[in-house]
Amino acid sequence: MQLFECDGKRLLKEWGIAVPKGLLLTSADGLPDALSQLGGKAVLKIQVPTGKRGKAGGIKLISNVGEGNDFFKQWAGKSHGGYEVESVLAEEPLAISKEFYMSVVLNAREGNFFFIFSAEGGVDIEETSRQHPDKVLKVKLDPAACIKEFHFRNILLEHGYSGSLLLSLSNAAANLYKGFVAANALLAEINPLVMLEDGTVMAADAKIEIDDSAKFRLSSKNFLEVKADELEREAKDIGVTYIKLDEGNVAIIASGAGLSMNTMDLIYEAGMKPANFLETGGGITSELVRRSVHLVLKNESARAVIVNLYGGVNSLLEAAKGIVAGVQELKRPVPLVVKALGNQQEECFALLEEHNIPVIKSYRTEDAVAYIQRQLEVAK
Amino acid sequence: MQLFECDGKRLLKEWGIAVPKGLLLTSADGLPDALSQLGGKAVLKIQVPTGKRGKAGGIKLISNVGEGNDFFKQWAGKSHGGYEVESVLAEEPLAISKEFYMSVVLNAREGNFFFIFSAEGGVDIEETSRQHPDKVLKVKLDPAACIKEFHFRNILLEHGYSGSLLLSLSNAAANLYKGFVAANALLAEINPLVMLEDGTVMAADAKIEIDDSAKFRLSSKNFLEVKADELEREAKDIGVTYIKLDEGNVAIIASGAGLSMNTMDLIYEAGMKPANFLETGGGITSELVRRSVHLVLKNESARAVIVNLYGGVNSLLEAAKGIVAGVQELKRPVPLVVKALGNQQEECFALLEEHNIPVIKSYRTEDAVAYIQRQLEVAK
Amino acid sequence: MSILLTKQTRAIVQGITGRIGAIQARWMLECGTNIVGGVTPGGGGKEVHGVPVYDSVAEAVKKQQANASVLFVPAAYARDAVLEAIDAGIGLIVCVPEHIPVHDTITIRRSAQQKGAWLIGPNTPGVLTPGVGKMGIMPANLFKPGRIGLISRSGTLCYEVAGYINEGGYGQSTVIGIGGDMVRGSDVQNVLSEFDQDTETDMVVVVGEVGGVMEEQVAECLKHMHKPVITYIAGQTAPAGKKMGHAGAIIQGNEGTVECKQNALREAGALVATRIADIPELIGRAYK
Amino acid sequence: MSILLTKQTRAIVQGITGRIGAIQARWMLECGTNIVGGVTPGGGGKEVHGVPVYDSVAEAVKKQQANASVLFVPAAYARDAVLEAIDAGIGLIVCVPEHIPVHDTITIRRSAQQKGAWLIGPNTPGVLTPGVGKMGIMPANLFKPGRIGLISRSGTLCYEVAGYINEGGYGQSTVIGIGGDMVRGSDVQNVLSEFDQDTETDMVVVVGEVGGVMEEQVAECLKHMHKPVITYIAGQTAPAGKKMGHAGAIIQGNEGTVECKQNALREAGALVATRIADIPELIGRAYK
Repeated sequence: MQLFECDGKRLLKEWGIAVPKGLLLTSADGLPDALSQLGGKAVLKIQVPTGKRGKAGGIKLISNVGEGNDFFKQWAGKSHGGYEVESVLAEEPLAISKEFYMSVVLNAREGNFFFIFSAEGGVDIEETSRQHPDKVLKVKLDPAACIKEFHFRNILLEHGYSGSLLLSLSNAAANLYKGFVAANALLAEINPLVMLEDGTVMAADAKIEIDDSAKFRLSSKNFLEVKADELEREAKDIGVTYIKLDEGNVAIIASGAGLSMNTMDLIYEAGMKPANFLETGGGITSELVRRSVHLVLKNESARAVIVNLYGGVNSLLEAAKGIVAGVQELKRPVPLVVKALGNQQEECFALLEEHNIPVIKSYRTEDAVAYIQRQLEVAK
Repeated sequence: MQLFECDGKRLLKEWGIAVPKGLLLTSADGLPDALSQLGGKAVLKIQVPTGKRGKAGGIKLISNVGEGNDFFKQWAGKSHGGYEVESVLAEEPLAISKEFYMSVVLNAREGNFFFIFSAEGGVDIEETSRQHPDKVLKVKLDPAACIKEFHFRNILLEHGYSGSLLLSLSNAAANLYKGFVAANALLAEINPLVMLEDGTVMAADAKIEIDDSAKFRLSSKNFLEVKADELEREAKDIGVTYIKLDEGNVAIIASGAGLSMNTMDLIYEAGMKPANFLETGGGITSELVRRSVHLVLKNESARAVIVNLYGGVNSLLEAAKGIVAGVQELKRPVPLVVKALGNQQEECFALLEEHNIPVIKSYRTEDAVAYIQRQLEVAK
Repeated sequence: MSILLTKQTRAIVQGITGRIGAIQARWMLECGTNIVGGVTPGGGGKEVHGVPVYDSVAEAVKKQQANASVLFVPAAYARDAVLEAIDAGIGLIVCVPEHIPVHDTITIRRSAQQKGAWLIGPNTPGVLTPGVGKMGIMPANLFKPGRIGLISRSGTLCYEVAGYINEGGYGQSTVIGIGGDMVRGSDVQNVLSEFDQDTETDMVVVVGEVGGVMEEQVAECLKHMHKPVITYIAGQTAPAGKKMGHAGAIIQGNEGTVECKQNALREAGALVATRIADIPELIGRAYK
Repeated sequence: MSILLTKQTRAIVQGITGRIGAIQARWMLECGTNIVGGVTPGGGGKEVHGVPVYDSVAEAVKKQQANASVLFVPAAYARDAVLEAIDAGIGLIVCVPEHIPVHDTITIRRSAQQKGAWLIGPNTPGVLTPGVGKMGIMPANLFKPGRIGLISRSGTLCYEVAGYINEGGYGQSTVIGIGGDMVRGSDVQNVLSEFDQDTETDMVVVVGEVGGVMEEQVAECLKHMHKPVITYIAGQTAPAGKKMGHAGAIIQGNEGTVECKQNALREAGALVATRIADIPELIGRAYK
């Protein structure tokens, strides 16, 4: 889960890293108060969990309410990067004398962390890293080590920093690392980390990604979330992973991410297009499957369904019951084929056949795809 | 700092260990409300940071306000173990089916911790440990290890526990250990830890000692403190360690604990008695010494003063200035001798001699003691 | 011989008294797995399908000389359960649960490395050696004894691949679900190296996915392998930026695409199957 | 030769730009100590009494081959400063500050043990080798070169004892303030063992106090000592239950009394001085 800038900055502040004074606004009504609290001028920043807001005009310095109203009007009902703009962060303008880049990020390959720092902030760090690898400091941090501020001081010393700037940077780094670990973050990036004209070091932006699986540890925090659309909300309610794909005609219900992707690949290969992708996860119940059948057909473009299951943790009989119930309730009958192997597969086959639902009794997803292809051709 | 039972239980609760429902009362006025909140009956316990309250009648089960009033009357203005009784904890009575002893304590000898557990609770654990060492489980915990609940489960399993009681005990142990470390405690003792008739495991008492040097980490907690007497408050204000001794006639001002004790030993050896013991600590200023001279003479029995200093961190000239100022202001002149060696000792000697204050210019504390002894004999 | 799960394995089930733990214990027993005990704190003294339950892993090790453990515990408790197994000296730990926080995985991975234990998972269907047994949730009836090592990020996809391998007249020496998360307990290189040294394995099939770096790691270690490696990677048509069911299956920028991975593998000398159905033919070619 | 602080010592001062650190650095320099640098984070590039200041201990080690450090930092920062010195490979760390939380002392003690560093203190007057130098706050003029090792819990008391030793015509090889807190960075047994192996030390005087277990530890290790050990313990008349200035000096129940300690030491074969003034005579007796 990618946090919104305002929430990321709230975390940074808790971790002991300075952030600009700011207020979150959901409408232009708050502008007069914000301007007076921030000293007459403010930087307005649209709040969406993605980047490149500056280029899109989503960040603007205003010096009066009128300019602020214009900004709100400009963004009313608009989206950026696929996210609807619902709030705006108003911040004190900063007298910046230097920009840096600083982040702590998961190194999935080795199961440890990277501390990344660059004297060039506000830029695309991956780009800088490719073009000028010498300008980007990237140090591995051992998760089993007890990492203290002096470790960061030594790292930054070797990188040429000294004096009070060294202290401010190593303090920010130590706090960022400590917070990153405590919050179970996948990424904690400050880009840019700025030095103001008075020497203060401050986070001018915050990009923090929290591990969804660790949310239970942060339940007390109240983070802004992207409004889910109706189908995503329903999928969450059922307890499945649902991904909408572009304008396809075949809906996929599959157990396991790999098998789902393989099914998708085979549908494309057969010249069809998947409409969506519903992964059941490990805990199949008949109710979960019944609701899944309905959910995948809510995509209007879907004309057929492939159900592709293996019964490992799952009982296939439960799945069959759910399929039967789902199909019986369909208002818009479409071709549906089931491929299922594993626990209680014979009972599953029997029940489906009893209700005239076609079953592929092999491990060949291709056969299920071919069956659907024939059905769709017949239907033309 | 030894916490009062009510504060100890507050900590235990924060750490995830169940404690009885309770209210702190400072007068009998709160009794009706307490009795109604606690279900009609209550156990009243005087709050003093020491033990053996039961034998002294400081713990009583009451079933009505009258009995409670009697308890408050009985303890009004009284002390227990040298501490004035200023508050009473009213707790729900417990239906206890079994009592245990559990603690985590600093093992100063090896610089690690002991987890101590016994199936016999509510008793003097040191006594049990001496008489029946087999009944007391004492396990060392390595401060560098990451100790988890399963470690305590394994310890208690080997000690013969199983089932849900094993779970409750190991959970309490893990929480106690975690809390002990987080609070920088020297001792965290639950005696007794009780199992109620419904199987719940709960702390019926709490004896927690916090490291005074680590108080800055717990500044947000608001712990009850023993009311310091006037001289102790003044010593704290000056920034020195002051210990009143029994009815002696010689006051001691010395730098360093060992030297202070040695001075005390030599005064006894010479047939005199020390009145008190003021240890200046490392940061001597003239003002600190001036006030110290006044403070030690506030003990009415004090008839003479020995000032015994070494100038390591301290400047002896500063000390001399303070002594001179202190002596000049004395309303009740008494014999005073200074023994001082170290930094700026010559300047110190010169200043004192200028003001006719006797100085022993050697390392022999005995000489200073002998000087005072002669002065006191002359004065008789 | 086979790898990790062998005839010497004495396995326990952590979380055996839970609903899923109990069912899976039965299925593991039914296919012959040598389950010597179960562990549920507070459940000591019980029996599940005739298997004795202990209060701690250390107790099961002491009383049953257990040397392997498979976990069915809620994600929030998995870290401490794995640490308990590592602490008790268990040499093979199969961590089935999904949705374990990545930071927890990092902790247990590091701890296993320090103690020299094999940690398989998290988010794994487990480890299965046809004819010997299984630790995890793989349906045993989908596999056949044979001389092909099989490593997969995805559980269900590996079942599908096993079907094709069986159809081709081959079977599996050991099947390893290496885990679907971003960070895994064991590196694929080490598992490949075990297969390379195993006298009952002739070659290895690796089933990958979009996202992550496992396939790149396979490519990097191929120069040390003596046996052929055949790969298949799912998700050729996966859109960028979307998490495809597995936490590890996400394409970021140009990284993690199937094409990238296939190129790296081809260059390193792997036999690359673009369709699962091609795998048996590649096995045949490797045998020539 | 002497112990810990020798002619090979290249010392740095952590906290050298502070008020006390700067004064003490001067006094250490004045008595000949080989101070090669100071460390104050953010103070790199400065000079204090001609001594170069660095931003970190690692930098001082790199640029000055420092191998010892004496700390004058506030108690709340002492733990991390000691950990920094240990991490940088410093072999002798003298931690002067008092009022360091005991849990912090436990942490740094454990870390020093793991890395094989000597940690002296906390709450110590330091280490002094007459004629070579001092790391800490002991007034150098109170000591004389000689062949008596001196270990003391109390700073000022050890100065007094040194006076009597000097008066007796003897002097000190090295003087160690082992620390006045409940928990110490180094065990007295290890310091005694160093003196036992030191060719320039003939015997050791140990100055103890009421409370704690240091004196009992001395008694326990005497059987391994080849050289005579003379002891004096302050606080014979200390009342029970009161903390006598030092955090470690408190008598609990019957434990920690001077009598207990003296008995244990006598039984173990130590020469026990009941008065400081008796120490020179006991030294003379030990030489016979």
